[in-house]
Amino acid sequence: MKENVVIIGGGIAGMEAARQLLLLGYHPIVVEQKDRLGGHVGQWHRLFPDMASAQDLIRGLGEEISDANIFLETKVNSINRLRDGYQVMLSNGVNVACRSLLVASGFQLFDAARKEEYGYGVYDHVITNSDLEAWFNGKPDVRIPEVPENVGFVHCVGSRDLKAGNLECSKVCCMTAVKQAIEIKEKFPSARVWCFYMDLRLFGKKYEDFYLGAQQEYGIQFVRGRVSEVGETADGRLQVKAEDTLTGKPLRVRLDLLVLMAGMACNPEMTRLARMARLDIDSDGFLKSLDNIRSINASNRPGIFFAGACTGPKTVPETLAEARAAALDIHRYLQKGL
Amino acid sequence: MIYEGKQKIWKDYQKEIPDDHWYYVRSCIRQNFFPASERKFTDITRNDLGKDVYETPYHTTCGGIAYHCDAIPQETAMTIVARQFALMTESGYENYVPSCVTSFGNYVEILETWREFPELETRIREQLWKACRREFNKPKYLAHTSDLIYHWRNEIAEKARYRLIDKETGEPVRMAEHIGCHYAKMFPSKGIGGAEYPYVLAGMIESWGGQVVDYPERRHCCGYGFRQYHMKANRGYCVSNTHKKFESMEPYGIQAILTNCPGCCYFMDRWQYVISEQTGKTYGKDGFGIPVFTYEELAGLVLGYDPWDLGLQLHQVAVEPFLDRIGVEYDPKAKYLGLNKEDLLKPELPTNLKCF
Amino acid sequence: MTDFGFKLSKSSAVELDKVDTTLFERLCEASPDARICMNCGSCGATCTAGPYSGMSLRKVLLGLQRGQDVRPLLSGCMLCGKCTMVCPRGINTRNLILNLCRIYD
Amino acid sequence: MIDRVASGFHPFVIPFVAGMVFVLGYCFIGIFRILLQLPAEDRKRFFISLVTPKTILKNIRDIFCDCLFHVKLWKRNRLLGYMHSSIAFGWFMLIVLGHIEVILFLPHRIRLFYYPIFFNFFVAEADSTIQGSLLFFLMDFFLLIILSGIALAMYKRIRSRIFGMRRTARPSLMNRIGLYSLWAIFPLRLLAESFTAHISGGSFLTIPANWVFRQFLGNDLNLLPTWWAYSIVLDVFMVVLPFSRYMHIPAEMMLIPLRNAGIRVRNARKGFAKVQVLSCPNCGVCIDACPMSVDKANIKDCTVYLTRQLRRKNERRIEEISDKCLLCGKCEAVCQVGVEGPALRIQLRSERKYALSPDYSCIPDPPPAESAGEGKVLYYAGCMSRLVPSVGRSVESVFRKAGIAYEWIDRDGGVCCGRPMYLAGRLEEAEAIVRKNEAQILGYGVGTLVVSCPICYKMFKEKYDLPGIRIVHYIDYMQELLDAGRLKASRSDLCYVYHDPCELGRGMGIYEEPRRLLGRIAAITESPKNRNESICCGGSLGSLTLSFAKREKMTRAALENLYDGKADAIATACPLCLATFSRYADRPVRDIAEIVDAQTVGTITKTEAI
Repeated sequence: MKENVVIIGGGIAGMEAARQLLLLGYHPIVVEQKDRLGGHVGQWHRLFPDMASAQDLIRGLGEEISDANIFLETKVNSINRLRDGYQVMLSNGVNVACRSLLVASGFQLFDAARKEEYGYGVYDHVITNSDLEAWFNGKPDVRIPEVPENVGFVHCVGSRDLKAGNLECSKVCCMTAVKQAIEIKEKFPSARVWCFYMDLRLFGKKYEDFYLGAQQEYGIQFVRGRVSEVGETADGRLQVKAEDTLTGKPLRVRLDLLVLMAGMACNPEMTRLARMARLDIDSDGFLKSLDNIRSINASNRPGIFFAGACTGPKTVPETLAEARAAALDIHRYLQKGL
Repeated sequence: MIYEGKQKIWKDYQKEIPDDHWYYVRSCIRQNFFPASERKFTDITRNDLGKDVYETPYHTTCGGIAYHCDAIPQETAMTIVARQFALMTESGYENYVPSCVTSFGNYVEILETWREFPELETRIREQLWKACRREFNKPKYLAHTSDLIYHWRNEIAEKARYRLIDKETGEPVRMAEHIGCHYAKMFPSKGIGGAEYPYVLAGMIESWGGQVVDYPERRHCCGYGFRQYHMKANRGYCVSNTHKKFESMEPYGIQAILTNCPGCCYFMDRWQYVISEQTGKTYGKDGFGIPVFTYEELAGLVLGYDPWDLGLQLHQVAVEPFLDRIGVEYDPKAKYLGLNKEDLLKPELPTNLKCF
Repeated sequence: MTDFGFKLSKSSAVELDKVDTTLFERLCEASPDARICMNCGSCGATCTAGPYSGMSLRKVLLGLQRGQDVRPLLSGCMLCGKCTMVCPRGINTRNLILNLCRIYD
Repeated sequence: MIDRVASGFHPFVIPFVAGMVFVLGYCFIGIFRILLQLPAEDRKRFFISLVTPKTILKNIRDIFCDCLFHVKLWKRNRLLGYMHSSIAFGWFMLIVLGHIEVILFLPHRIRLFYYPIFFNFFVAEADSTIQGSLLFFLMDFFLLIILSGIALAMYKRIRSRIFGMRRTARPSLMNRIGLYSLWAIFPLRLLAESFTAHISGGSFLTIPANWVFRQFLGNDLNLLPTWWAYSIVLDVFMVVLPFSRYMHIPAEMMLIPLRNAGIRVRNARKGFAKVQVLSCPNCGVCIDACPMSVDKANIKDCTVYLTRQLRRKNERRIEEISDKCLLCGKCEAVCQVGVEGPALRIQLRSERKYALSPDYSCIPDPPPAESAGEGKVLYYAGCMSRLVPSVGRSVESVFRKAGIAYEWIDRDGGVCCGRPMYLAGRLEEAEAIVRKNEAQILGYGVGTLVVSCPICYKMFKEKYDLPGIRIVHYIDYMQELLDAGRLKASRSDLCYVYHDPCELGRGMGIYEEPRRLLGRIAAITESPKNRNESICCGGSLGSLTLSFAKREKMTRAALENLYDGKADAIATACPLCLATFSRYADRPVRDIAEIVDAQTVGTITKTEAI
């Protein structure tokens, strides 16, 4: 009989970990709140830097974990400590005893409506990065004009912002903005695109190429200054104000579409789990790893491990790598126990 | 504009407002600009709505204007405020309502500061005691007079003689609202509707039949700016801000502006004259300006008060086109008659801004 | 006109979508490099003419995109090529300046 | 020898005569126009030079060496030299010998200028004389020489490598016609003379050929068509000549006296420049020499194509070619006729109209000269030196060790020397910078100006008016310090390969001094391409349009030339070469100033110092 490992969260972290645990000879039980696997990436269109299809990634992972036990639309009701493991009660009535648990509960997209000055949900043509990906995936969106003339991207929405309750950088938004700006230019070659940034944090492999390409081939303009407020003009367009910090002048621009790069916020479900399993929460609100260098996958509780964005903003490849590392950690933990 | 989106935000920013028993404090500058507004507030609340609104002649300025002009330190303002609270306490009230937005902001700021730094409150209490042997309780509820009118807007609407509807077309009157900066920009949670999409004035306009029109520079300062205006050299900067607002408003065909701050009402009214002198441009129809009202004046108008009793002749921008639009009855000849029906003589006319 | 002793001042705001960038676009046709500046400021920091005319190619390029008159900055340029040497994006700055001097009107 | 044709005329000479009249007329009009185009001052100088015995001798020598013997080509590659000089000199000799024949045997026909060319047709052998057979022998001999040259030329079309040329210029249509007619002239002459040899006589080539032909062609019917063909081909060649590269033959004869008269390029389209352009033989030697040609895409931007496009008046290409060039001067150094590629390009650049001109009034003038600077040395590092601070620091350190009182004029920024502006063709603007800088330098009141950048050095030497100031590159100055014993040098255990910077070597002719200085303190090895054939580092300010990425290829190619097994490090004497090479070099790159600084100590005590 194969040993159970409960994986909380069926996003890419949970899926990759399940795949690895299957290969290592365990019986992973994936618990997912939603009615589908894949999490945020599952709703994304293309992934930088290779512009690979997010759907293909999820489909591929999904096929490889068909032997795992997957509970969709299921929540964890309680986690109780046993003598050498945990008793996990699920909302579908299933009760699992396991010696090891993986928390892969991910993040929550920052609710852009909370940045009231940007008017998400108030103005007709303000959308988020996530809305844009959904549109790229074919979901109709009345907020996106047929042929937008002027398009703006606002970086750091809900990130690096005390007022939004998140001082940290969400890491992926700069690159996402550059990627999406390029994609917008591909869809609407005549559009003028401005990215409003505070710092361009393009740290990863090939990211700088994207930035250069965005300037060189697509003529996307980068304006250093955070958008201060958005208003709607008489003809239903948006008036966006910012300071061009490089010239020290206030800027005003009329746009047909404004895309807010909503950052990664803590998942409230994760906070609930932390309370149930008595896991430590870090100062940024995310789960606290045992340490942030060697043991990013380890929690303060024996047998409970972390993978992915539940400990902080991560890119897709980082999340996948962490999931693999966590699977190995679990394997080692369980081996040692035997 | 997605109206439901705004409603969602408005729902997030509501505050508890007791229905009765308010200790009322007047604005120091407002009585010079639009003296009837405060008087009519007491009339409307006491007579029309039957509320207990108490005031005492012993109260002073709250110190906010001097504080915002960098003329006094905050501690001085705090001590002044402490005395105001002492007067309220002595009068047996615990709901405090100032008529000035800057006062309101000043009170909120001071109460929040005391909450964060209780030792400061203790020191102010000592200073007040040393200065005038008074003691005070902090108000249980703090509201701005516009909050109260907002609170009672539907009762006013029920008693209203006129509605904000164009008599000719039957269309709602297109109105812009302008909120004083000190109302909620410092403490968004203290204003009805928050800081980005305040509802306090929009609620009145909607309730009385008008249509609220949003425009891009809605949030922008009226062009007073306290110490900016008080330095004559900086007044060009002040009026430029007002100019920016009116330029932004222009395409929307706005028929009137409702304000809740003494300075805003005054400057948005008077600067229209200065702008018209300097640029030759007016923003209303046929060479008129856009009339700017206080919420008391607008409440008074819909309730059927005589426009000249509401002091509307003290506005630079002529209000008659607006009165005609919603069908308010008035005697054009009585515009410049004093209380004793004595002729006050007509004021000198501007070059470009049409006044009648 | 009544003299109030003060005047409306012109807004310093840049209307990003309305500002006339024809010159910049024409420059980009001649020197596509103009688009890839990342505003690091190396050129201005090393500029021989910088202390005299305030020249900084970064300011010139940004100024053109914001509809500013950059001629006073350019006037001191001696074409020495130090900016070419330091530009991390490898922009051919001298050619760009020459092209700009040709098309400026 | 006796006249065979009583009238002294035959219709087949008409094509030749027509061609000759055309080409001579064309050339005379051309000379007249060019002389008119020359500035009055230059024209005067030219005429004076034509009557100055020294220049006359020089002109004759140069024309023989360059036009007939192709001495420069011999030096470059013997086979190439032989190929060119065999045709040029051989043909020259055929013409000369033809005239001698006419003078000797038919002096009354000397006025018919086609006679020397078609001599064999018009004569019949009476009784052979020693004179005649010798001349016939010489005629056949030189014809053979030419034919060998033609054979080589044909082979060169297939394999240019054995002539030391990797790439040659692609011939245009006119050049092809010219080329093929040139190739055809001499075999046809051989045929014509061979068919006529039994009448006119001949020598070791023509008589055996005549015998062979007569074995199977028993009559003289072939005689006339070959002479006709010979004349027609000559006509074709001469008619095509003004429109092909063969214009270089007459043009070079004009170029040599003009150059010897000391005339310089002042306008890229007219006068002297026009003669240079016409003098370009399209040999394509400049293609291999050009550092840009490491990239195939740039081959069409070499000087040979500039002259071609200038003749075609293709303005778009002229602008492209003139802007791209690094102005390293190597094409000029290897050019056998001396086409000044860089000077032509600078002039072409100067034709550009700019809507915006700089205004250097923002640079403040210095306070009036003070006498405090007397005896002091002024050091001008230059813009580029300030980007490689080691150069300035080393020069300064050497000054200190030698006890030299100095001022560093541009330590914290200064005025550019103006050469980059000059190279961009903005001559007036460069002039304005020069005047500004002169004022700055004179403000110090010094007697010596030491420069560390060859770019500045060339500019100071050629364009500055600094009365009473000696302008010296640190190479010379440091040598003097060592000679005077103010510095004591020790030898480095490193072996250096010295890279000749363009502006110092080809630009100023300074090749030996750096080697002498460096040789005193270190071992030197030479790279295959050195001195005036040194390869530009690719960083040159001369190019206006070459992108950074394209320059990289050139830099790497130049470094390849310097990678010598023996060399531990590369030495140079130009801050721009230093910065450019340092980017990609696999071994250390040092400025000679740095090496001198590292290898020397001061010999005098502080009190002795001035």
